[in-house]
Amino acid sequence: MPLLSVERLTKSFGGLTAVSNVNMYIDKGELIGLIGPNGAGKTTLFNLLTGVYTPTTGSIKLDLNGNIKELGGIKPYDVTASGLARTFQNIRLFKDLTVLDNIRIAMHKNIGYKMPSALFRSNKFYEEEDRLKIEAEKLMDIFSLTHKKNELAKNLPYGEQRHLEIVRAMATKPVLLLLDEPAAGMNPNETAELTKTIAKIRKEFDLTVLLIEHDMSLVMKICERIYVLNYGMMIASGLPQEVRSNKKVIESYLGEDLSDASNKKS
Amino acid sequence: MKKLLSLLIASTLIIGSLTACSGGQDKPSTGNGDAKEVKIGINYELTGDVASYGNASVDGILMAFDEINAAGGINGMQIVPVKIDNKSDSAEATSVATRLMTQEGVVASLGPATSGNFMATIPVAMGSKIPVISASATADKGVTTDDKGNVNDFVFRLCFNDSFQGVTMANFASGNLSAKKAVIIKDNSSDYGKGLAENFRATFEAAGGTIVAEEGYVGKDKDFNAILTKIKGQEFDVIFIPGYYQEAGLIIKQARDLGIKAPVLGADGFDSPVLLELAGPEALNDVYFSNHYSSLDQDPKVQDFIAAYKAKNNVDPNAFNALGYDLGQYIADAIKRANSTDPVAIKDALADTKGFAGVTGTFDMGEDHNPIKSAVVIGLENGVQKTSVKVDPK
Amino acid sequence: MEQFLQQMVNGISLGSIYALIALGYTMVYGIIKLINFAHGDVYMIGAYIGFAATTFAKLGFFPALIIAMLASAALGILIEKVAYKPLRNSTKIAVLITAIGMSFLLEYVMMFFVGAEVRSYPKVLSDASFNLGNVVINMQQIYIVVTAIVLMIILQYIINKTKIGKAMRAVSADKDAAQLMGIQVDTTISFTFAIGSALAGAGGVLVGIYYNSIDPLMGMMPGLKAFVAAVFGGIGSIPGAMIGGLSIGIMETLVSGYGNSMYRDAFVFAILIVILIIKPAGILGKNTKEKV
Amino acid sequence: MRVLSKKNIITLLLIVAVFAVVQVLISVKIINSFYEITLATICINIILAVSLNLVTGFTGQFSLGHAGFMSIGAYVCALISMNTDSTLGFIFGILAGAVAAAIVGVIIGIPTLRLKGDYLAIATLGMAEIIRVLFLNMEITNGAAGLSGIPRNTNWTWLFIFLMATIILINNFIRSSHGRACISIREDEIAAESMGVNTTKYKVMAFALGAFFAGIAGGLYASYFYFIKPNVFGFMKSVDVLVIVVLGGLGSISGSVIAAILLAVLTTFLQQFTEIRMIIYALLLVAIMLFRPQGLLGTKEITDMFKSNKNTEKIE
Repeated sequence: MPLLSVERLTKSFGGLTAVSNVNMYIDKGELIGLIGPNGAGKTTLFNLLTGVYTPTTGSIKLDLNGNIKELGGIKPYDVTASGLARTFQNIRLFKDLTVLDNIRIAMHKNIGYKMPSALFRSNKFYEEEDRLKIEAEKLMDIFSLTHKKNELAKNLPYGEQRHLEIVRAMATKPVLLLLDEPAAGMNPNETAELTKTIAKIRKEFDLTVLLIEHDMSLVMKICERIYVLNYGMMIASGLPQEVRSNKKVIESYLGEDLSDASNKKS
Repeated sequence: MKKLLSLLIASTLIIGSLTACSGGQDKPSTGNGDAKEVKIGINYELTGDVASYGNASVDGILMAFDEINAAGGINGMQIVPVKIDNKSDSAEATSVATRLMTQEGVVASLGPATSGNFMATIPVAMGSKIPVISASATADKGVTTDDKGNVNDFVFRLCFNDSFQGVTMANFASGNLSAKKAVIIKDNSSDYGKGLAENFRATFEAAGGTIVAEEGYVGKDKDFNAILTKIKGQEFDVIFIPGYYQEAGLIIKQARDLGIKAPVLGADGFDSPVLLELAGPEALNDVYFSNHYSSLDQDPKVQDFIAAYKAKNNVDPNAFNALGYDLGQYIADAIKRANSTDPVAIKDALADTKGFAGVTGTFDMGEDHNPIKSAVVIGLENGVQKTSVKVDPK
Repeated sequence: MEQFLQQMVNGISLGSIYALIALGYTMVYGIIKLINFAHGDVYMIGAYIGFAATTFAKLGFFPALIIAMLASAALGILIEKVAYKPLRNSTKIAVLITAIGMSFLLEYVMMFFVGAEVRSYPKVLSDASFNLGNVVINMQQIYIVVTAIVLMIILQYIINKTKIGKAMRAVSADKDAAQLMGIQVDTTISFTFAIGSALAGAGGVLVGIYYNSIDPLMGMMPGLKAFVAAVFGGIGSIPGAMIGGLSIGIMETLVSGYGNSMYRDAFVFAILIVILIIKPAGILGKNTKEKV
Repeated sequence: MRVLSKKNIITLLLIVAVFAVVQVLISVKIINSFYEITLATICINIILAVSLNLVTGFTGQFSLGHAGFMSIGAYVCALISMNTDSTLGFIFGILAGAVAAAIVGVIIGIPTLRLKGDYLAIATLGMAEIIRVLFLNMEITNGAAGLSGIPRNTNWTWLFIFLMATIILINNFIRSSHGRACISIREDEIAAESMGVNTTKYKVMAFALGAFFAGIAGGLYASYFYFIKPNVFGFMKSVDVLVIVVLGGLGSISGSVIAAILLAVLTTFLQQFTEIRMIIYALLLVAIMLFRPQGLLGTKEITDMFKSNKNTEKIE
């Protein structure tokens, strides 16, 4: 069984069906792209996977070494605890907190002391806080954010904010990382940097990644398989080159030549 | 970091307390001094929920002080009132009392107007050995005596307690009006309403009557139609409204509008010209309430006070004004008799009062620091006092 | 049955007053998302202006009502300009504290000038009552209900059919976008305050006449209850405020009439909490979920 | 025990020193009984403000019902210590009151904390009103007449102990993983949930902890001021506390401490302006919000200011 299998997933808001009967799977270790034009339902699908929305029908199953868990309809923090972590399309950092605190908050679920220890500062509290700090610094090292650990998140440059979102998601120790338009608003240099980063974390943390992109250059370049969503329906899936030549996909992108589209920067 | 935090807390605490201190370096000069003036504290509800009672009482007190000062003061000393607002808050009343006694050097403190706030000042008075007197704290327990029944030496009041008025009106209902069934509509947000209601119920039931309904409202309510409609469907002979004129006036008006004709009974909380303004003359028939005095009383003291108050304020006085006025006279009288500004001597003079003739009646101060005075039950006809029945204390 | 009908009459007239105040609350909240705690005090000031107009200037009901509404509208604009406008980009809680401060200010300035004692209105409207069966209806109750309904209809018309109404809806939906579309946001907000405050002023005069009793702290509890009514009906919705006001009035009456009058306020607040939990947007409000 | 680090021991010594200094000032009557009352008011208000700050300032949950929790603590403590008039009875009463308040906090928090912003504020206001009406109608609380003759088993020592306990424990909480989880809810609830923070749990935890300390403040109040009645714990009391928190800065413990002291000094000072004190108070409130809407310290602690100075020095 794949790591994540989505079956007949549907979400309607009142009369509007935002995601309709979607099937997909992700195997362990893969890097999957999810593309589609604006308003195709990509973010809704993400929100369903991460527990922000409750599915109308359908199921989302996570298989952790044979231990199968249904994710549909459970709370976002339970989804995160099960091993999914995400970033947001419009950055949602804890703006008025430091880089270090942003990361430490994401490590919260792995903390090894209880409230009384916190109130009365037991030895366990100090040990765990030390461990947390070391782990956080390790993560910051990887993303070369260490020198900014006491900066407020809102004071970081845009590209670093995007990076920090990924680091923060990594801090929850996920098995599957969901990135929502990580390259949005980035210049080519920053995008190239990001591409490297994604490759690096995959290798270092043995991670599975699902990536949403509106624009396809990044996706085509690094993804192993691609799903294409339009009007809430999965219209195509397969290897990048298969998707690229798929008629439905081309139509959904208004007949644009996809090689053109992939050169454009949004 | 934590160190600095606590250092800061520490220093601000100290600075805070020191700045508070620096404000009051003027020495508390309890009494004596150069004997040209005597400071009397006024600790009243001038803002907040019950500001109208506090302000009315202070009006009366200051009127008395002005008269006394104009007439040459007490044994040649001018009275200097030290007026501080307690925001209708009991903790603030404690703080104000402490300030008056330790800071301002008053020889006695008047008020607060309501029982709860007055009670909050009692431990301060007992500790500082400076008398406190209220003209309107009516609660039975915990005012002039503590919970074990011992008299609080430095605490006095000029008004009836709740049980006297509650009992008086219950007896009036079952005796004079031959009522068998009564409805109580009480001010559930004041200790006054609660105390009166309890005593009325006990006495009325002991006399063989039944309370068919007990309803409640909270101060500043304006719409009583719901509870009145509810009781309209029941049979009863009288309505007892333990509460103040501000709501009682509206209750009476709305009751009469709904066609409820039963006699309405109340206590000294009814005594205000505002009652007539709110209810209108047509509604104020068959309304009886216990009070300290009646405006029908031809005693020149009463008539002079009413005339003087009216000349000054352009309205008739209410019970708080009259009681406040007497309170001012009473403390001045005690200081005069003590011939001293020593609070303990004043306390003794207060306790040893015989035949003090005030607007609100002539009284002796009882052993338990409650005045021994008779009440009058006033009957209204078209809003005007028409009858008065004197009720002596047992 | 008669008693029930009588209670409904009581409830509707009480509810109409809550509705009048709630209308102003809901408009202001709808447009700048502020619980305008000073709103209840504008209602109080309106009552005093009406009092002055009828008592000292010896004016009749309608002139007094108009004067009170105009003066309240001016006061509303003034409060908005002085206290709320400079804080438009501050945190919600700072604005709320300012609103509470304004509320104290109005209450205690009035208390300073007119004293804490209650005042009563001269009789400017007939208080004759007539009987329908055994149900007593007071003419003044009819005035109140009719005034509330008429004002609500006028308001509904202004909001839905006029240009300024359209501007109000636009600003309420998205202030920045409205600005970009050439709507004068400041003027629109001022106008909203003016209308809301005028309604509160009208409420004050009606209450003064109906209950014949006004005092400087009279706005506190009705202000809170009216806000409850606005939330109950669905904040930002004009018919919602009307329904909310009537519902709260009727509920209070029924609790006093058939339950225990001492738990009346507790019951109202309990209902509010239950409504908020099961339908947070109120009866007629729209549920909006934050976009992720 | 790492809690006994050198830094913490110095802190402790400083705290003891402050206590001793004030104690000496009290015993030589430089702080007379009037200032002692002001001091008590300050201590109680700080406890209230710091505990509300945990809920509103740090966790971002807007509460207008803090007086409700205070009243639970006050009544429970008053009733217990009236029946067992001893220091032990008092301590037990305070703790029982605090626990009762915390339990009510959990019961009320679970359903209402799903609400946001103004709606939560109104719901908590309603809840405090309900508590007040219950106390007004209960036999054991003596209704509107209130409870009088509550033995005064508290003094500067106890006030200071509870004050310091509150500040230190809440400070410890804020600076733990649990506290950071609460802060993340204030910053961005959706992001916090997605980072694995069980938002409901931490909101309720902050609410209950806030209620617990409000209960302690209530117990101290009842014990210090001899007398309590339901009307003391009305809407105005909640507003007073909120004003302290906002004035000091949402999310700043030292801000709450400073604001509580400033306001107490101001109130004391204004007592002599009987007729216009509330007008001045209201004007100040509006003026402060107009000129400094983020409060005196914003989200900073006073210690942060020293720290940032030091940092810049190093860089230079």
